[in-house]
Amino acid sequence: MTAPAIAQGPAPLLAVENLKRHYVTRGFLGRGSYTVKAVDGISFAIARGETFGLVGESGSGKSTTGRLVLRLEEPSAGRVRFDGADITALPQSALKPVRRRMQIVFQDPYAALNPRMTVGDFVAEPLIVHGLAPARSEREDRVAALFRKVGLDPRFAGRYPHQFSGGQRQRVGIARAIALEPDLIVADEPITALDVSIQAQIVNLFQDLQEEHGLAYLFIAHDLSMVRYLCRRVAVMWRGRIVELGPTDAIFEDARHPYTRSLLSSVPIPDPDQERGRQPLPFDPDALRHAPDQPMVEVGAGHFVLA
Amino acid sequence: MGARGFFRALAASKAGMIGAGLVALFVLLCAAAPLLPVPEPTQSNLRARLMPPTLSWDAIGAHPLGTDNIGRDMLSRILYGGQLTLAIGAAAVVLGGFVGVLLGILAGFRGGITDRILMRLVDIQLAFPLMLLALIVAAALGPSVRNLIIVLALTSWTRYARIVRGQTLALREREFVQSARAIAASPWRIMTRHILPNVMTPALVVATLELARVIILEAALSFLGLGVQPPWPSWGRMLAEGRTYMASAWWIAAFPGLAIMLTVLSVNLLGDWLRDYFDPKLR
Amino acid sequence: MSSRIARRAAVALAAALWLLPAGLAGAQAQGQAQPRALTIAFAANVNTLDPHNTATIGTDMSVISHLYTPLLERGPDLKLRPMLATAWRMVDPTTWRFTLREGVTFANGEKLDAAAVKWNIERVRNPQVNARIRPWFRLVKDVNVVSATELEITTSEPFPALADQLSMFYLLPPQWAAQNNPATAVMPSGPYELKELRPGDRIVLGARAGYWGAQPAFGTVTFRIVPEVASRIAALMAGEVDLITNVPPSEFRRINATGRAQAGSVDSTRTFFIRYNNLKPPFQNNRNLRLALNYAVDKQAIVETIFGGQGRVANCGIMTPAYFGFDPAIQPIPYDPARARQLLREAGITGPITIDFDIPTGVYLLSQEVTQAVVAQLEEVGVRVRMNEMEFGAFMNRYLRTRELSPMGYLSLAWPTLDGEGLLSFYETGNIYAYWEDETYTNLLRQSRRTAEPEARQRLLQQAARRLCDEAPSLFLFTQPATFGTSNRVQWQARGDDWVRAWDFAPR
Amino acid sequence: MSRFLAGRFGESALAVLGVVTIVFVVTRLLGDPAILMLPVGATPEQLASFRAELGIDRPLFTQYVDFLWDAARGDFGRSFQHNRAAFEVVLERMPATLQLAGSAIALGLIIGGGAGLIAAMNRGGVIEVFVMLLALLGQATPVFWLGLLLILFFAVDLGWFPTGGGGSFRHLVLPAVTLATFTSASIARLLRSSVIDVLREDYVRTARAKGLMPRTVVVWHIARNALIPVATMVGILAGELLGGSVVTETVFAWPGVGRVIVQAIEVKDFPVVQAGIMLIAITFVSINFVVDLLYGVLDPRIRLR
Amino acid sequence: MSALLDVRGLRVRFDTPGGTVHAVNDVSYTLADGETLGVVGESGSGKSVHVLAMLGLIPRPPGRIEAGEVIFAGRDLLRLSEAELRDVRGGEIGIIFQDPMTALNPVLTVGRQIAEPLMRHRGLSRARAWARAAELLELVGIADPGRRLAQYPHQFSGGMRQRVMIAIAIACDPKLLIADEPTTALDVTVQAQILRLVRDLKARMGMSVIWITHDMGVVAGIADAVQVMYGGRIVERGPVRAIFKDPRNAYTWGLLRALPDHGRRSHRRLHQIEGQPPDLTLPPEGDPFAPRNPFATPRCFTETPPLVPAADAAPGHLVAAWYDLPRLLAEREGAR
Repeated sequence: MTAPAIAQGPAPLLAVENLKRHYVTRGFLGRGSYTVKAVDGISFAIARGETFGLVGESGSGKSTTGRLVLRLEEPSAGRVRFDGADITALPQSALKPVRRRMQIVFQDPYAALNPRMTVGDFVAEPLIVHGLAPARSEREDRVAALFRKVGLDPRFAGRYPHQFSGGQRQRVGIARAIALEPDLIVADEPITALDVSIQAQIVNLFQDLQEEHGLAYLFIAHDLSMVRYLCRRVAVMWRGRIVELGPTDAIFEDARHPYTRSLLSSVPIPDPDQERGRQPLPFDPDALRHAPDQPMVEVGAGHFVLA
Repeated sequence: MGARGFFRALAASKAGMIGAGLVALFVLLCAAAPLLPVPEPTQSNLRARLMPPTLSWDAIGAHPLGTDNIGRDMLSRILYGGQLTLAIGAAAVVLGGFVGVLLGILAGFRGGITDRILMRLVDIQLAFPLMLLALIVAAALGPSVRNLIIVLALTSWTRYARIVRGQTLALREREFVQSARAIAASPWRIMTRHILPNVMTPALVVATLELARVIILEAALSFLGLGVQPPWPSWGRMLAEGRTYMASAWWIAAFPGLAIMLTVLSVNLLGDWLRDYFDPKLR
Repeated sequence: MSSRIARRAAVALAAALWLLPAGLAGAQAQGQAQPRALTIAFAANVNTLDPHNTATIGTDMSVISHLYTPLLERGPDLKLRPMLATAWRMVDPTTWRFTLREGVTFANGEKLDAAAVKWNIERVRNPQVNARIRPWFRLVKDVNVVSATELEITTSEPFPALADQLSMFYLLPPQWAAQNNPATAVMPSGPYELKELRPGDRIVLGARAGYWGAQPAFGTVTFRIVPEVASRIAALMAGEVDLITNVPPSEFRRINATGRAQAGSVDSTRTFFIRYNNLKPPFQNNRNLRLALNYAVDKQAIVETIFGGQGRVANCGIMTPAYFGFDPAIQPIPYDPARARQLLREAGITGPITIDFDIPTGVYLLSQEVTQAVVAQLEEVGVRVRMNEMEFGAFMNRYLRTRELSPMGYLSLAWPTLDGEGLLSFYETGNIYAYWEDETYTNLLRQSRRTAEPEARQRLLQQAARRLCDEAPSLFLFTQPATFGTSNRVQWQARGDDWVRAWDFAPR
Repeated sequence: MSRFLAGRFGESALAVLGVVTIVFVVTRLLGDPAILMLPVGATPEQLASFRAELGIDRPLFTQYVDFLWDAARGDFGRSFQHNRAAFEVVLERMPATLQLAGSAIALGLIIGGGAGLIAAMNRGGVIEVFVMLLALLGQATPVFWLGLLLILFFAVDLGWFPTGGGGSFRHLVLPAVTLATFTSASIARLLRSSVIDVLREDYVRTARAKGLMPRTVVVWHIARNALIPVATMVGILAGELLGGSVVTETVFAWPGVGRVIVQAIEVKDFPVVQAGIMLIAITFVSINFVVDLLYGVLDPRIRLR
Repeated sequence: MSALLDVRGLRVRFDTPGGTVHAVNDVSYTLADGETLGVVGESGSGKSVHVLAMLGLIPRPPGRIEAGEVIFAGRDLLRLSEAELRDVRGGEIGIIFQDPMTALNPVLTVGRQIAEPLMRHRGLSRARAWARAAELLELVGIADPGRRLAQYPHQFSGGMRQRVMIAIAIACDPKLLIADEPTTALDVTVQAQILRLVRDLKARMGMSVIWITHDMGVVAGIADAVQVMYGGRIVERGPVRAIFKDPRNAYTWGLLRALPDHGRRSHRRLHQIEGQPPDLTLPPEGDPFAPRNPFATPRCFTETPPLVPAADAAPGHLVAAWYDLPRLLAEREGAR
């Protein structure tokens, strides 16, 4: 079993071991029930200050993975270790200290903010919940500082989300996520819904924050070029499994799994000279079957493939 | 959508404006009844019964809307009757709304067994023919304003509960609620700060539509003898009492009927406009 | 799920919904189309056709009277007249003898003779049968069949009103009744037979060949159930029905103006009053208060305005001239608010008081108008009244079952046999209806009961009525007019009691 | 499928049981039938023995258990008042009620459906304002008032229809129109907003982008989809019409179930109240069961998922 | 190549409670027969609205075409009656929309939805239309078309639905295919398949294509010419290579620079375009991009630049800018 091997970096901040999430779905008119294996036994580890990319297409289980790590969903099996402590079995009430150290930024900046709460209150909420700034004035100061940190004018704290553009809302979401000064942020497709001209702003913000606070990111995305730009290591998910995991350059230049290759060949390149005449590698999903307990094989330094 | 934007949008909508204006006018008029120069609504003069409406002020006692079947001033009864009708309607809507919103949020947020029990309750309530329920309750407890409010609220809570539950189910998956869980906010905090404010809008829309429905229902219950206790009037009761005279003294039934129709109409207009205003798809 | 099945089910459902009306359309409505047809509108449902299981004269009993034969019958003049019994007399204070008509049979040939009458009385008295009218025969001790046409009834104590009581007793065929349910099926001996029974809608009767008496003037009689008064008036004005009762006098002019119908009234035998609860304060031992309220209400104005001058003010009591024992000398208590206020002071009431008033809804003509007018007048003399309208069943429950009647309750009384003793017994000490305990009154009543001699009996009843007036255990209001509207096709001999019978009508 | 049906049936049965239990308890609070049924002048002893005959002097729980046991065997007791099986008393009124409710729904779908569609397709125009104002008025008119007005005008003044009673198609017209006024107003408003929702759907734009004739777009792409929420509404309206047409039944002397129950409540005829409400509840859940199945017809996503 | 489509001065407005949205402002361009035009822009740039407007597919009200002509095959689409326009839509012009999950009617079979335009425009009988629909399904690469025709959209995956949409759009052999962000909602592997399918179909059927997208990568692969839109205006237009290799508008340049370098991993900080997209209810005076443009000249803030041939550029390369981007870039390079 290589799961622990993959999950054991040098003193990882987050280690995920053989994590599973299965849903049992019942058809509308009781047409049998079937199990959806959203996440089906994955393992990885993230070091402090590292940006770890998780890529895959819709339905691959990458977002579920992010939610499982945060215990927003309960895993069916496997464990999540955070800073060495197993948090898988902790009751929700005992999670509070852990939640201070792990936060999430969502994809849709329109759905991620409470439309009935001022953005200032929204950013201040984690401080209140954790009793970090009991005095009102202190709290306001901290919220103002957070606003400045993410590039928002603190005078906007009294406004409601609909008065902001998509990029600004995403900044609000980030301000809330870093309010507790976490060690890890799960960024669940944080730039997908943004216009191209705004994406770069947010990505740069992520990088600045990482430099300043030593944050680790679990960066979930389907935009491979941005993942390549941001992440040191990448895992490729397909149908609930990690099919390939390794250093970014190894994955992009020496992909071993057919799915990874097909994926890489499908990404359009914004250069007519290169893009013209490029043929995406075909990939027949039905031809590929992984046994449930199939181990990953190390093919290079830290480069694993589900053979 | 601050208050200013709300009123600006209201002013821009003719229907919403008419609805809101009429509702405000009715409420004001009825509330101001004691200040207006009208006789007591219960003061009767048998010798001056069934007087037709008149604009002439030198007619006996001057009854602009005429007198009813035992000689009470119709205008006064319409104004005071409005107090009771609107108060009962508002109370029933608030009571039904409170229970419905509470249970709807609980069912939607807690899910599982809580949800199933509450939804079965809704089924039972819906399978209960409400007019008959009202009759039975009134026959068992006797008609009174309090019982009327309870009966009306009973028929109304399911509508809130269903809509609020649906909204809550959707909200529960919304990312800001997930985000609240991610910062370890308590379920109480999530329900009160994140879900409740976001279901209040649809609940408010339901409330306006329910207010209209409840006013109509009060009239029907009065017809079946389950209205408010005399001699204090409500529009429904006045309409029900006046039905015998519809052809011989039209004003006894026509004015309360008109009052009900106009109120229900304007509340509905307001409700429709609110729904459009709050509909994210239209904004 | 197969969509085809579901689709078909949907189509079938839709078709069924539309075929229903078509199916019912086959049953053509009867009514004015046929010559010599009579249509009568009832306000309430006819619940049973079993003459022993109903005491409701206005509907059930009226229909039954067309189908079955009684020993005797009360005519529109409110006098008894022979039916099956050609003669009857009191042999002694506890024995009655009836002579029966010969050769009367039911439609199935069963004889209606003395033995059949005895069987009928025994059916009612049998506790197993649980007949609704069993209380009527409480005093009957024995029934003897002297011959096929001769019958003797003995009672446990004098029962002067037995003949009157028997005028409401209709006779079933014994053998047929043993095998059929008389609630829904009919084996008639009367002038009509059942043609159609549509529960909740209408009952259609047809004249019966082979009836022993005269053939009725109307070949068809239809009773229609129309619960809403405004709809009844509309039906009359539209020419759909020939008789409606309980017409608000305010609508008289409108009905008369159609030229198709006319409205009118006769004095009824039903008197309205407000029952005080004399067993509790404030009315207990407080004659001044009881009288004060009697003075405070302008009964004349109520009769003149609300009833449009129909009916009459109650003569300080509950009897009308139709009753045996009526005393014309007793006069109504006049409207005198000053006297009322004075009496209130004498009653020791100086500050404002509030009295609860229970009012049954939906049963009495114009009860809302009357009670609200009364309450407004009581407020004029400084008595606040809290009105509790309740549905009639709830009212009766408080009145008789839980015995929690409020200090005041709106009520009316009539006694179908028109015997004053029966009517006055509602104030007798110990009667659950009474809410009053007065020894003098009760003694007078009991004395009358032991007296068979009519004049002495009448004197005693008049004395009791006088006592009732003096003590004023109720607020006496008025004798209700029996209002009605008839189509111009018929002439009705209007009557003061509730009976509605085809032979009281004549075609025009 | 069968598991779904069984589960759905169980839920429905539970709802009916809940309804009837509440009815059972509440009716026992109503009062005493004996007083109302025995003629005036009955003595307290006679009243007591009559109560014993009816079986209403026993402990409430015993009555309830017996009631459940009898009901399970299809016996709902004897009507105190009619002196025959209570279920029979109610059942014989059911066709009239179904006929009236069915006509009201059918009329409501035709008139309300048409009006709602027209209003939505003329969004912002005079027609929409006019139609929606009518619909609002339809919902704002107390039903007995409307009924009496219709009687006065169409039956008394014009003589086109009878004032009331059951029987022929002509008898049905006025009460059905009265009830349908509210139904069609509700349906018109719902369908309008439903159509407006559908109009915003991408597939309507697709249909128009295909250059289809407006009729095809309206019927197959708009109305078909807009009707789906109306199905639920019809289920609920049907429930309201079954028990809630008491007022219309009274005004038009229509011999429906509602009236027989109201009358039974008045005289405390418990078996009829119980049987009647049970019948209505069963009918209601059956209709909604059919509506659920109808969903499958209307919406293949549900049928085939 | 002759012009199939000639858009002149198209101006579209939306009247909303919040004010009038200036969605499309004086858009003019021509599309040659057989040309594939990539229209690029971010949300609110007017790239989708302008094509929907010319086909009469924007809701009116609140939408309104204030000015312009759209000459398609010799006729002005904006002057056609609704009935005439219906003959054009789905017949001569086929359209594919962005979200295949919502663009198909969920309650009708796929076969019916493909057959509809055939029956409508080609007057085919139902049976013939279904037969043709089966051929079309096969053409867009859906196996077992006979069975699939009887299925409903929810039984298809996203990519398959988009193929169905394409089958509908090409059913009547249109002269012009408009694809409104057809791959935005799809996964990249599916996107690649769809792109290839359209390329193949175009090669086989010879139609012109307008491909609307916000993804520069997609445009690079499919378009002959690219048109960049911002704030309801065309800010640059030209042959695909010219746009990518020699952008003359600062927005185009910024957009390309904001993408991470492809093909190799670099740690240069991403170029970011500061600020927010313009509020079209209050369109700024002058160049809409000026407030965000580091190269803006004072004139940019007062006067709207016309779309004119760029100096020293490839033929057909047009730009709307008051500044000379290559010179400014060179200066900046020099200053460093």
